Amino acid sequence: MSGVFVSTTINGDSVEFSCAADEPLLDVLRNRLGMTGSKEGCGTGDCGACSVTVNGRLVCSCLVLGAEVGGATIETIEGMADGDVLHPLQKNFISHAALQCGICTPGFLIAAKALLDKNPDPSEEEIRFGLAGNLCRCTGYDKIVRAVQATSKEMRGA
Amino acid sequence: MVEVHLWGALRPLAGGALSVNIEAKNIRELFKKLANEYPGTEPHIKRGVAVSINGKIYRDNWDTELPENAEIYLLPRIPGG
Amino acid sequence: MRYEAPDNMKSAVTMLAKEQGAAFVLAGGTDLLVKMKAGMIEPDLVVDIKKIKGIAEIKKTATGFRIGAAVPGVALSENAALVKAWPGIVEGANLIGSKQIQGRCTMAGNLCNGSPAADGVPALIAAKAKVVVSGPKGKRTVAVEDIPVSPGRTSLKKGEIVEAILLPKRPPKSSDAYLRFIPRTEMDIAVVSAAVNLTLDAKGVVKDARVALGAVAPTIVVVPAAAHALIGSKLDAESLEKLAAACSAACHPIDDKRGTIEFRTKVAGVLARRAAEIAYRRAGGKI
Amino acid sequence: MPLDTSYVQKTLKQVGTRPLRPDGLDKVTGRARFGADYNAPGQLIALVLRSPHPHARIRKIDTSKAEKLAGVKAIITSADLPDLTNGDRNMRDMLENCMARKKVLYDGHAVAAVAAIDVTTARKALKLIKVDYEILPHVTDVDEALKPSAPVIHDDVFTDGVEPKPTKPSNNNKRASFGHGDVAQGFREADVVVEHSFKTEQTHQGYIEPHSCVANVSPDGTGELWVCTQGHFVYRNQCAALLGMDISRLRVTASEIGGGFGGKTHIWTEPVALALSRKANRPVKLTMSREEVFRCSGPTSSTSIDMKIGAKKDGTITAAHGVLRYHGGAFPATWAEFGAMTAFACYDLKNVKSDSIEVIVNRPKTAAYRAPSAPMAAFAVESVMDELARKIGMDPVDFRIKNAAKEGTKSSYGPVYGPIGIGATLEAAKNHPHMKAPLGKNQGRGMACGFWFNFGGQTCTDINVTPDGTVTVAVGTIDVGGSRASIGLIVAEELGIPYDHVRVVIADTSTLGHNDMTDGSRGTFSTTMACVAASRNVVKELGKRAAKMWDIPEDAVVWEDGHAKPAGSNAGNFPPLSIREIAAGAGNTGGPIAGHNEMVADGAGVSFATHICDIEVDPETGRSSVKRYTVIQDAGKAVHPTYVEGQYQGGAVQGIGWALNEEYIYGKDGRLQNAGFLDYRIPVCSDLPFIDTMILEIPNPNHPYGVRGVGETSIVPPLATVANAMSNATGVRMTHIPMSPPRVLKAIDALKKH
Repeated sequence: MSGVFVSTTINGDSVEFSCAADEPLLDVLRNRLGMTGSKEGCGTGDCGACSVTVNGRLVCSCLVLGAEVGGATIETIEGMADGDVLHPLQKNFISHAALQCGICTPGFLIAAKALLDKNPDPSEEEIRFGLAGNLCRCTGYDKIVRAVQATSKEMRGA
Repeated sequence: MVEVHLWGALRPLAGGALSVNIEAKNIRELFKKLANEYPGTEPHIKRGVAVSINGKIYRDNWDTELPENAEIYLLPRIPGG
Repeated sequence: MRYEAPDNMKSAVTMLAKEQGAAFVLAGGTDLLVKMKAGMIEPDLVVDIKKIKGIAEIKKTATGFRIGAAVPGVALSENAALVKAWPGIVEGANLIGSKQIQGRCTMAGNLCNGSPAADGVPALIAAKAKVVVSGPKGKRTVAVEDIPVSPGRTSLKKGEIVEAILLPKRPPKSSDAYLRFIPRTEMDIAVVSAAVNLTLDAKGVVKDARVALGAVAPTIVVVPAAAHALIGSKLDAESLEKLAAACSAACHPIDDKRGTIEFRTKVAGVLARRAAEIAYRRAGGKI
Repeated sequence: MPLDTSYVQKTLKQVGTRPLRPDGLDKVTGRARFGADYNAPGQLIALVLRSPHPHARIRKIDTSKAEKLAGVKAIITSADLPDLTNGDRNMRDMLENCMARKKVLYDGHAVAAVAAIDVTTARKALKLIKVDYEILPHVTDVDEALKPSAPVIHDDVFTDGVEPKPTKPSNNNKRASFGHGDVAQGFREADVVVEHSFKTEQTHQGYIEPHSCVANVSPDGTGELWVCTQGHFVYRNQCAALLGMDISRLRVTASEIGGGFGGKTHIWTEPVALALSRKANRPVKLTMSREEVFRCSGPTSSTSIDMKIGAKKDGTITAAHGVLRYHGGAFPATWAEFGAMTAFACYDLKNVKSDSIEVIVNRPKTAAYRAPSAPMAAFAVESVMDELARKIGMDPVDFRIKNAAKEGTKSSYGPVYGPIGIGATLEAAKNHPHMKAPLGKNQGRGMACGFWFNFGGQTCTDINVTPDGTVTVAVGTIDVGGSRASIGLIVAEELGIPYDHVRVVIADTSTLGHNDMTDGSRGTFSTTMACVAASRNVVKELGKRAAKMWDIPEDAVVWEDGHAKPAGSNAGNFPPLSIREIAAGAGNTGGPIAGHNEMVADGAGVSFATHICDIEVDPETGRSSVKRYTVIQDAGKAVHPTYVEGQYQGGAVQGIGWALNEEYIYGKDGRLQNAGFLDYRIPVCSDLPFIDTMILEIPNPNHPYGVRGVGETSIVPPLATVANAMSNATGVRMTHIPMSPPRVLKAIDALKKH
């Protein structure tokens, strides 16, 4: 096993780590960097619980190698709030009860933010398809969609 | 004296009876006497049963009282998800 | 396992060619990492091609489009000219996985994975797309349908890498469409799929057509009889029925966890008919 | 003094409002710690070797090569988990399920486990373990397993519940019957009889968080376990029993739980992790992969049900009879019994009989799944009900209203009902705008009813008033979906203090008495009941302290709006004392102020629901999509209505997934073919519309606030609701769940050919 040394930027901080060549970014975040906010629900890109952005692109961190992210800019759930000020999505997920058990919540928040960054005024259908890569088994998605709608409205000042 | 209705799986162990009459004031006495008269029922009861008393479903807490002439059903302990 | 990320194609090819053990190309990794996780493969070497110059670019050329092997799905839909010329190809590629997968997956990877159910490939085949392959003996250009040979296997030789996909230039009044059947609305592998590529004459009569079906055989199937059914028609009911029948007749699928022989055979015809109608309208035809 | 648990109507200030949940912030920032988020210093990583065969005798397990691999610290097989169960069949089955003994009984059954310094080493070690199997014939289908030619999975299982007891072992471990009246006579009185056979495929709870735990056993015999579970006390008791530990020496801390729905009511790998830790003398972390979750945790039963109901032309049901076959996976269980008990519970029937047949197959050990066994039975009953209504020419809602159970009805499982809500949900459905909305092309509408028992059980709780007058509540029931908010509301209401002055935490097993699991929809029902009692103990103590501060008799103090007040002018003229003031002086008045309660919470109150669904079907592909869905359910009292809605919506969507696309697919080789979220197709966001909810509040007479369990009933009607909608859209009765597109298309095409 050849280890790889990687310098990268996570949530605005310069971070360096060594990892195994075949180690997914998710494992690096969770096991080497102590950032357990990204969750492993499947490890095969089917549940979205490990969603992060790499260079602005929404990805499943279980399907990215740690070795690949040298020089990249990574955003995870741990960097979503601005200090003690929650992102409007985080605030609305709580107030709309868009979570029950909460295991899928970090992934949904990252995916929803990526959606709104690209499309500030999505239709219900666009929200539903935009979040189709994130599985939730508790809520039936109803309150998640409503929380994203409310956030979109709030952020547009509508 | 209360009439205790048995669920299907207990009936063969009580000689096929749908119900049995037992002199019992609370669940503890009920279990004791049932085990004495129909030893085959004891393992079922030990595994955990539910006792319906006048339509309200109880677990197997001994102290629960059985009012005279109450409608009593022994039911399997209900699981949940 | 070793991880290498060379900045030029020659080095990448050399690394792959020289490796004694199991060597794999990494572009988007959305199939490769899943197979690694499942223990289906145990690479000794993974060569990440994303650092190679120009490999993540879409270029409009004199002969059409050149799509680099590392262009992620999401970037295809962001290229307006490509979407206008080849909407079916883009919609096929955009159906691969979720938004998260779209941030990584590539058409070239989808092709080299060798699955007959690949969403990105039938429309490429219907388009008569080609790929540029780099290898130890230099570059060669191959038709897309000649890459997969059976489920999970390709015709690529040791050290060869698909470098880019080439799409031909469009005649006027041409368009394409891709439809797949999945039980859910997202996140499934195609149970059966159909791509239709059409060119119309000034009167709206189909003058050229090509139809490809996915997940109905060990490789993606081109159905000339289906194209014949459309050519010369304005997509009247009869020609569409013939198209559907030709498609169903060309199927030799399997029963598996995703669908039955009976289901795939019937639905292949239905999807081809619907895709033909979409492509026809996109090409400017009126039904 | 024991709590009077009777419902008392009163004006509520906080219960019924919708404050923010206390754990929300941690969960939106990634700080909340779930099962796999725990790590212990020096921990090893464990992996489990699992059988590729559905049924085989283990001739030999050779671990010698793996043991020599550098970095491997412990390997265990069943030899390291001796049978200490002393004739308790349930516990023995649990042990055998955790680690196969003489035989493997299903694809994925554990045969050995490794703890190593990292996952790579553990993976290598698994490959070095050689197991010599003698492959045996297998059976995975519930009907096939009952045939005389089927391979018998346990040679010590003889059918219970038949007299005389059979002398030959079989895969049918138990039979039972429920009902009353004379069914044969009832069918003779019927004008119309409808009879169908139904099948439902096996589904999984599909929680997003795989099972995970960290075990740490010390050489002195004490142990700690961090684990995601629905019941850490139960896990503690069972693990301690299987490992031969004193229960008090094992301390279990529950993590936040990433979904359970019944699947985390059972131990799977926890005893294995503890045994590895004991052997390696180091902490061991064991996390299931998603594939393992599907292959070897506890999905629900697949079923085969024969259903027959007869009615008079005026719509009166004269007789109903069901035969229900459910499997428990590779071990004896009683899931069919619960299907048989719930099947006809919605109706007032003169002649009714349901027979349960329990089946053993080569599949993983079945666990509870949200209202376990009820959805499949409801599917069969409600499908036949719809068919019967159609044949009689009655509106399906009116037909159900005519036959609905009510207070005083003798239920099909025996007891006579108290006040219940089935009639109210049906009336609400009848008058719901959804029922009158126009339908589009290829669309159909269906409705159906469902029932679930709910239960209470053992509960223990502590309330402590801190020196600044805010309050901590320690409960032992896992919060699966917002119960900490509901408990906080009840305690705030009882004490008359603000909701945000109450902090609810889930205590570990060493700091509180035994609590049953969060299952059976008991979390909020039973915990709030115990918290009401504990709060009243606190109030009593606060009154005592105020009396001391004022130097007046205890009974001259009343508690109102979070303050002690003199009971009347005779008691003295003192300004009210706040909880804060009393708490500040606690050191002078008798020490810390606390309230405690332990009880067996009984009388959870049965609950009913009626669902309505519109579905659109593509007649050329069999693909369907749910266009509109409405849930109407009795909650007794919705303590936090938002989270009650959440339970309704979540249960409905799990049911929709089950109805349409979710199923375990076993190959002829007995191996599970779709052990992942790619091909085990749970609904995604874009598959669904908003799920409308209507909360009815028919107070439960057995809870001080009228609360009933609400968590499970919502999954009971959807299979039937969607099937009825599908049948109305396509014109063909669907009898096989899930109604996947190939099945629907086949049914449509068969209808066309007729």
